[in-house]
Amino acid sequence: ERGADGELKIIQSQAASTMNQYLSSGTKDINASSMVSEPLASYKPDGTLMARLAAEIPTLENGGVSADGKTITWKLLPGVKWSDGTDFTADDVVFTGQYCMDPAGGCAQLSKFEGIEKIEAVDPLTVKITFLKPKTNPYSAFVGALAPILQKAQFEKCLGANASSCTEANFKPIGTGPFMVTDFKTNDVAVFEANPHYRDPAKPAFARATLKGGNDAMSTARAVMETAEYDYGWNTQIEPEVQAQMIAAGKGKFVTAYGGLVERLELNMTDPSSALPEGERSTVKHPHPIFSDIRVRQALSMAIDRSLLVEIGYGEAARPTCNLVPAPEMFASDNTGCLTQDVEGAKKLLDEAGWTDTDGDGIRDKDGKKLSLVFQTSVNPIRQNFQAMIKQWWNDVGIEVELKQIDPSVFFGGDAGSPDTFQKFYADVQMFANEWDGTDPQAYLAQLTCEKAPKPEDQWQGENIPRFCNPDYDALIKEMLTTADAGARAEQIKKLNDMVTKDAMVTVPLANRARFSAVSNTLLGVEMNAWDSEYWNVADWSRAK
Amino acid sequence: MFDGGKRPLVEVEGLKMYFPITAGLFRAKVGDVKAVDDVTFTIFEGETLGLVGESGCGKSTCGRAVLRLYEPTAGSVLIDGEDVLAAPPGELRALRPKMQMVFQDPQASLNPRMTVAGIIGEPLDEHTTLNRAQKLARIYELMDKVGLNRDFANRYPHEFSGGQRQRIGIARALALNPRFIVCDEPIAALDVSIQAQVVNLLEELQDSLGLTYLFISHDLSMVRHIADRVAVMYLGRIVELASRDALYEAPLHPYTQALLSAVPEPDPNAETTRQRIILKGDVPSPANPPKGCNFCTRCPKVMDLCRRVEPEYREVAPGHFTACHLHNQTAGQTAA
Amino acid sequence: MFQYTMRRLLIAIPTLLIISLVIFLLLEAAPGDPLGEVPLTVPPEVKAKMRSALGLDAAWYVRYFLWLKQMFWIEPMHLIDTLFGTHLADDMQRVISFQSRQPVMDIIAQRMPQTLIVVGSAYVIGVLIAVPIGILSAYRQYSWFDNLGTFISMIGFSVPTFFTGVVLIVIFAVKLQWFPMVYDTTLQVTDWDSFTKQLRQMVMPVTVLSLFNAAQISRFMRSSMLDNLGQDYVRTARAKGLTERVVVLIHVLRNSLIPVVTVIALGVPSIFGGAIITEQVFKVNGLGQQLILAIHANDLPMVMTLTFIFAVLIVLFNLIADLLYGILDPRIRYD
Amino acid sequence: MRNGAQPVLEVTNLKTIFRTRGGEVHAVNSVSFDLKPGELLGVVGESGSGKSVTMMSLIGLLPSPPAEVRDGRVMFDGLDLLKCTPAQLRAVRGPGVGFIFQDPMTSLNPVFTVGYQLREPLMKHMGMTKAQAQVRAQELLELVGIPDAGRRLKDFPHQFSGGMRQRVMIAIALACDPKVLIADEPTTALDVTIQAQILELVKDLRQKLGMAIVWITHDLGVIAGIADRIMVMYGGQIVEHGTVKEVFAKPRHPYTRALLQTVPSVRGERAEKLNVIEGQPPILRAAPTACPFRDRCTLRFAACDAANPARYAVGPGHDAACFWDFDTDAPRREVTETADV
Amino acid sequence: MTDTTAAKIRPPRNQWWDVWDQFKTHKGALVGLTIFVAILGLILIGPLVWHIDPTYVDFRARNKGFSLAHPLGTDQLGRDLLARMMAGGKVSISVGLTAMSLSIFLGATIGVLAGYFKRLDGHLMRLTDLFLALPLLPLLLLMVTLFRDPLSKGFGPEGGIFLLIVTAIGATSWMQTARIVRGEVLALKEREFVLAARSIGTPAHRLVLRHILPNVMSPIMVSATLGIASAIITESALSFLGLGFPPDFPTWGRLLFDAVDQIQLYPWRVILPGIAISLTVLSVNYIGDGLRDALDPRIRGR
Ligand SMILES: Nc1ncnc2c1ncn2[C@@H]1O[C@H](COP(=O)(O)OP(=O)(O)OP(=O)(O)O)[C@@H](O)[C@H]1O
Ligand SMILES: Nc1ncnc2c1ncn2[C@@H]1O[C@H](COP(=O)(O)OP(=O)(O)OP(=O)(O)O)[C@@H](O)[C@H]1O
Ligand SMILES: [Mg+2]
Ligand SMILES: [Mg+2]
Repeated sequence: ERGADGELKIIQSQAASTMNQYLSSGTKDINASSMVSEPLASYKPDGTLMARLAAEIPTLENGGVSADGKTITWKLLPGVKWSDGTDFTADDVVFTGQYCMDPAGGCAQLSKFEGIEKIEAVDPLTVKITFLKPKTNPYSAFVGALAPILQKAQFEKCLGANASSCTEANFKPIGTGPFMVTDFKTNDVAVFEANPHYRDPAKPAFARATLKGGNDAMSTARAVMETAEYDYGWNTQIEPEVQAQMIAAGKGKFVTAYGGLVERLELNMTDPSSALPEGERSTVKHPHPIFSDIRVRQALSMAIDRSLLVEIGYGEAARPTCNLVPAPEMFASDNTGCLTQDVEGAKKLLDEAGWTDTDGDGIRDKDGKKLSLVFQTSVNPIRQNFQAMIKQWWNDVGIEVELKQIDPSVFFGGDAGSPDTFQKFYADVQMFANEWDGTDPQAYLAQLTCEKAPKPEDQWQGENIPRFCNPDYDALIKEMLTTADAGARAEQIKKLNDMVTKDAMVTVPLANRARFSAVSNTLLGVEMNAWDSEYWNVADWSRAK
Repeated sequence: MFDGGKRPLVEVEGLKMYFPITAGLFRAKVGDVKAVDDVTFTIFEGETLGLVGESGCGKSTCGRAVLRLYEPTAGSVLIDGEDVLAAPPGELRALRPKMQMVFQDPQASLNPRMTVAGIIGEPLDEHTTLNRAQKLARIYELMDKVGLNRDFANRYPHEFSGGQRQRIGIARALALNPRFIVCDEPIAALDVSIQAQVVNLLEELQDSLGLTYLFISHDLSMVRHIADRVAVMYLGRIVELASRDALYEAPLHPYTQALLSAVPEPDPNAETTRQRIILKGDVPSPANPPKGCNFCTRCPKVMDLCRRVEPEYREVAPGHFTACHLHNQTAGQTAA
Repeated sequence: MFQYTMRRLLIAIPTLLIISLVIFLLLEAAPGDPLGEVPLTVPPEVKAKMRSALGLDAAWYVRYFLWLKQMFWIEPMHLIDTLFGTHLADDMQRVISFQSRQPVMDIIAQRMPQTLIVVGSAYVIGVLIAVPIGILSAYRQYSWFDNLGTFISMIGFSVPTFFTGVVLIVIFAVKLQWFPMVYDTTLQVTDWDSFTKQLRQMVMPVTVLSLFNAAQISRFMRSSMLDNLGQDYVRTARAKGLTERVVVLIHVLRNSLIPVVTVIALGVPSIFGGAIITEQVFKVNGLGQQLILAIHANDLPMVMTLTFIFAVLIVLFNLIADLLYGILDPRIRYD
Repeated sequence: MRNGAQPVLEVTNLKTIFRTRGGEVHAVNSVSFDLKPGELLGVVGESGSGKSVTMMSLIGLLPSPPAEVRDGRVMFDGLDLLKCTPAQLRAVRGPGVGFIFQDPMTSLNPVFTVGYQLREPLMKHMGMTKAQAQVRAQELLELVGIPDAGRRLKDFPHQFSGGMRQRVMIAIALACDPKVLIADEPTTALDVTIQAQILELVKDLRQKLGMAIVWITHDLGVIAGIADRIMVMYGGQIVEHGTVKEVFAKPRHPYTRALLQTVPSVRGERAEKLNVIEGQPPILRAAPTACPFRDRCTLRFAACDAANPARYAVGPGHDAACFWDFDTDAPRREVTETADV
Repeated sequence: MTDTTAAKIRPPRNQWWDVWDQFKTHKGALVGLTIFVAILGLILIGPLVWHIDPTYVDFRARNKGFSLAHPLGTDQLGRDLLARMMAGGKVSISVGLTAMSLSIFLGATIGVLAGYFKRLDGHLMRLTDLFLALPLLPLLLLMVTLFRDPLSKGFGPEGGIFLLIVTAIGATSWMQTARIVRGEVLALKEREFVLAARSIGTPAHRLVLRHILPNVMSPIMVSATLGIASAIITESALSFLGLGFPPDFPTWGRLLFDAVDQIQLYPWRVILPGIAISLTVLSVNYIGDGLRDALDPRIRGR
């Protein structure tokens, strides 16, 4: 029964800064607004699609997707109302497309609307999307928590350049979801009430919800697991031992869901030496003097004990992996060769590569040059532990390592003026984690083509961070763009994955990180989802009696 | 006595020292504290000029301005023929050895963190090129001269009694063989039984070294003892200046008369019979002196004239100067 | 006094202008981009448009003067509008946060209450604890009480608040479950129940902060009391046959409070600055936390405005401290 | 006539020490004296001779620690002040014994108005209401000769000149009509003209109020003018005591003699050279076992090192603590006799 | 009489001996000094005896309690805590000492100049006010972001950040000292011995060095001891805000901060650095108390 269970209290390790996903890519904000706004379809925990505001998922079979792959037609669920009581219609969907595709709007989810020619309302309950080119994966716009529908009436005045200054709308969007915002304090707290017009009259079970921003994972976890002040704690990535201690408190449990998030090392294939002139550092003009030899790269990977890394760093929140694309199941390669540490093998490979310790200082050298690496990552306690451990292992095989930590806002900030961004990669090795949106990693893998290597000409905005370049790989990516068959696509993905990891070792996957959150024992109905918002089924959550 | 035969060493002419008073939004100058207002006197070589007056009347300021430790507002000071007030900084420094000062508070005038040797040696460091041994010899010589045990050279000021400290201050002043010393209440902070020691020392030194003193004090009996001529200050001005005997036996200015009569005498018989002139009220502020004669607010013999016209400072008898309307006629007569 | 105040205020104007310029230039010089958070998928042209929408393509001095105008002209007018329902500033651009695109002043107004309540009451309580402790330890100098007080205040001084905060949380929120560890900023005090709730959630952050404040102020109080206990007028008061209570609590205290009150006044701006660390630990999410967030997000208008307000408060309370000194101490005349 | 009266204050064998880091300081040693009603007792002695400490010991005004009154008896109004409870003592301070301190600049509380500080003892000891106290305070200020008293009650001490502050101090001390007024160097910090004003005032007040006064000073001249009896202190002891006329005419202690000779005069003969008491005052590290003045004394002989001289009577109401007999210009007989034993 | 001519002339004695004599009589200060010297000894000599590298990761010895091999146990990576405490102490105390020296140097210089030279007073005090009104945290943050790189290039990552932190703390904490010193100098300037020196013709710079500076030593010393403490604490607060030393670089503040999460599991990991900081701060403060007494000639004179 709606509203019977009182208040739902959620704490997030980061507070939401807006309720409009289109203006933010932060998961904190996406989670928050998913309580209010809904897409046409969303992903289930297993990665498959489920209809939400759509009556059904359009497919080739039911004619929703045209045979040439150039259109997709969504039938909307009838009788859906906005939380202000007005009807939800195809116009709202069309408007949302217009809103995000406005070139002046700075829509954060623009990529979801890539390749769309037009969106039109066929009738009040039918929306047709036409693509410029045939699309192998047409489920992008209006699918998933990143691309929900906005109410036209509310956002009409917020098109283009006005988008970000529509604070009232951005902070209190009218949605079709189970809750509606009553109070929003940016970067602090959002307060919700059950949507009186929600389509299922029995849901949500909670009358109110609060979404508080904590400031760190530790206290977020503690507020759920130890003091039980909160029912749900988003992103409680804490040390494994502390995890165990909190579980022992018996007030809640941790839930995990594995998506594509992989913590990995990236090896710079170009020379980051500061001796090079600015503008040529870390560009394809100069291949890396050490990593050009694949045996060195392999040795680096072999020296690492991934299970120990995970045990110490993540505990239940990650598992060792050798893949760049570890999930969903159908795309994951069966690559497990890296999981056992092989120190001797690593040493042998380095010997073979000609790196030997000639002067007896414990560090290998070749042609008078020491085997010495700069290893950078963002400031983050777990990453620093990883750095220390990896440094130790590499030291053990005779490699000197200098560690460097960079403030995350700088490291990931993308500022072309800063020497410390991960794109500039002014280091030999760097560590970070990345994943893709939705379930299909095609675009993600396409980032590693030769021409996507970051370079000064385009403000270092490329995504091919290791500057990997293999014509075969690029060819396979092209081929994939025209492959529609699911089975074949899966094979191609596995192949691409192996090419960058096992074969080339430019990306050294370490661990597949899970979404890791804390749930109080009194909260029922939580189903972790790695492909959508964690609150995707918040309408079904209820309080244990 | 000290008539024209002696050579004037210090000639002070129209010395004024005003401290500005600021007020208002932009700290504009709205007036002056006339600490020393148009003071003229001469000190002859080898003599002691006593300068007496109540607290705050400008004695110290006058002494300091003479040595140009303050930058006076107006006037001229000739010491041994050289104009101290006009000298540029470099020359002034060269003039310093000639004129020295002994301060009121022997505790405060010695740097608590320097040894006696350091304190006495400082002027030597500044103005001579003696080597260590010579310097030490000179320091010992000075200590002997002022009656300090040589053992004390490495002690700190706090380890001495007040009288001994004042000796250190005197030794410092003597280090450069000055001709002229301003003694700014050198005994005021000392105990009665010790005052005499210091005064005797100063007298001995004057005799042996031919020093010239400006002896500032508010202790009239001590001034009577040490000074050859005495100047009385009131509110920034000299109201009377005369030879010691003339001043103590026949003071002309009502203020001097009151001052002298107020000094108690350690003789019970005399005390019971003595008639005091009790002045009423307090000294006006030098920032806002009364119109006319400065002393008109407290003067027992005040006349109407006094409140309007400032009396002229003039010689009413040979070597006897005063600024009082009561003595104007006589002055006029002698002048005529 | 009035003239003195006016003069100080006049001097404050250029000082504050220089401060604002210094802050602005520093922020300008700092690397980092307000669009840093915009996803990499957004094409450069769009980014350029967003940049110009933020006014970032103008020269720095243009933006500086714009900020000055917004801060000193539009914002006050807006305030008048909201107070009196006029429409002076209707179409004028207020100072807008890059981060949330909300008027900076609105965010500040939103966060001010929790900061004032928590940090402010911690300050008041700190002072209330510190004064008696200072008095007693000076009166009984070198007694066990004094030594203990010295020791504790030094500890309070030397232990970071993030440590004390967590210790309190572990003991009182986790183990004993007496107080909540997360501060609820949405709580409205309407009845007794919500009042006790508010009290409960304030206990820990306020304790941490007031201990820290008390440690400092009690030191000042003590030394000021010691200075005055040795004064001659104390002997006079005793010679009049007054009781020790009157001597210490009226004669000495009144004098000792003069410097302490000014120290206390000087500390007031720090209330508005928020206690960054304590706010983080207890999730008070007040102005201190906002400042940190804004700095990390390169939210120039927010940082600029917050720091400037802070500077104004410091200058203001410096003046207030001086004036208080003049009021409390009849010997001081400002003119 | 005064000799017959019962003393209001009788001090016997007072000993006060200070505990300092360097050890004990015996500031006051076996001091005995008395004070008759309406009498003015002058106390002189050089700095550090224990004048202030003696007087403050009487009514417990010394800070303790470091001060400690070791021994003695202070009879006031049939009460031994040294054995009083703090409350009894407080009742004596003010109505019993008034105190004027040396430094008028610091002895008044700078943050309270003069009126407040005057009313305080009135309300505490005389049971007056605020309004009554106000009236009385004004009278007191008028009594000590401050013009426009009613208005000046609202002023703060810093608005008064040094002389006027000292008058305020006197007014405070007089507020409760004390039987005994102790004035600790009340004019030392003042100029001669102001000092003359205050002396006149005190003479005046004495006539009007008839209280007994102890007047501490360095200045023999002051004593000569106003005191009935004089007490000379040296090294924490009373070395000579007698009527003013006697002592000034026939000083019977070498210290008193030297003191009288060191002071130059504004009127009498001008000495060519001032007499000097050479040497330093004694450091009072231990209770004295010998004459404290012996190191500076020109008449020193063996007995001076052997014992601390008692106060020998040398004339009517005149005694001196010296082994030398100035009448015969030889050591006292008592000394030679005991030395024989 | 008083002269004891028999005694030989005392050899010139450095006034610091007198200071020490007085200092010795202050019990608290003596205890503080002992503790501080012990801490310094541990930090400086300790690593010569205890050879374990504070960054050495020993996977077999993770999360060990107190043992002979690891007297203070190990952390979650098996790094020896004793070694880390010693290394951390070296950094924390050097930060404290250097930042304090810088702030004292700035504060004393500006205070003396402002107090002594009337012409400079207004300007310097305005500058002090300006610094006082500048919000500290953004300033620190900006300094860190602006200069971290150039400095790391020049002095290595640790050296660079060390310089940066020390400068940042030093440059933002001198104002109090400057004010106190200025006040003292203003009063001192009116003292007669300064006038005496001027009457000798001592030039300004020597006057400042010889007469003014030694006499403002006591307040400077007091600010100095407080400065060490607050610099150590500021460094730990910076660590908390992610602005301090690199996270793998041990300092006491960082060790404390890192261990706070495990306070329930391994309380000693929090308590040990906490105690180290508190002990240092306490001992330095007591030393400061003693020094103040010892440097005050009035007290020393007794
Ligand atoms: N630096 C100054 N600024 C303003 N006024 C000053 C200054 N120095 C002295 N005065 C004023 O000048 C007047 C004369 O002061 P001065 O010190 O010369 O008096 P004095 O006769 O030496 O008094 P005392 O006997 O107390 O030493 C006083 O009113 C004093 O307040
Ligand atoms: N608080 C104290 N601690 C230690 N010794 C003290 C203290 N107060 C006074 N004394 C000592 O007691 C002795 C007597 O001091 P007292 O103040 O009575 O002298 P005095 O005769 O009043 O001198 P003055 O004329 O300077 O006032 C001195 O030797 C002094 O050093
Ligand atoms: Mg003077
Ligand atoms: Mg005394």
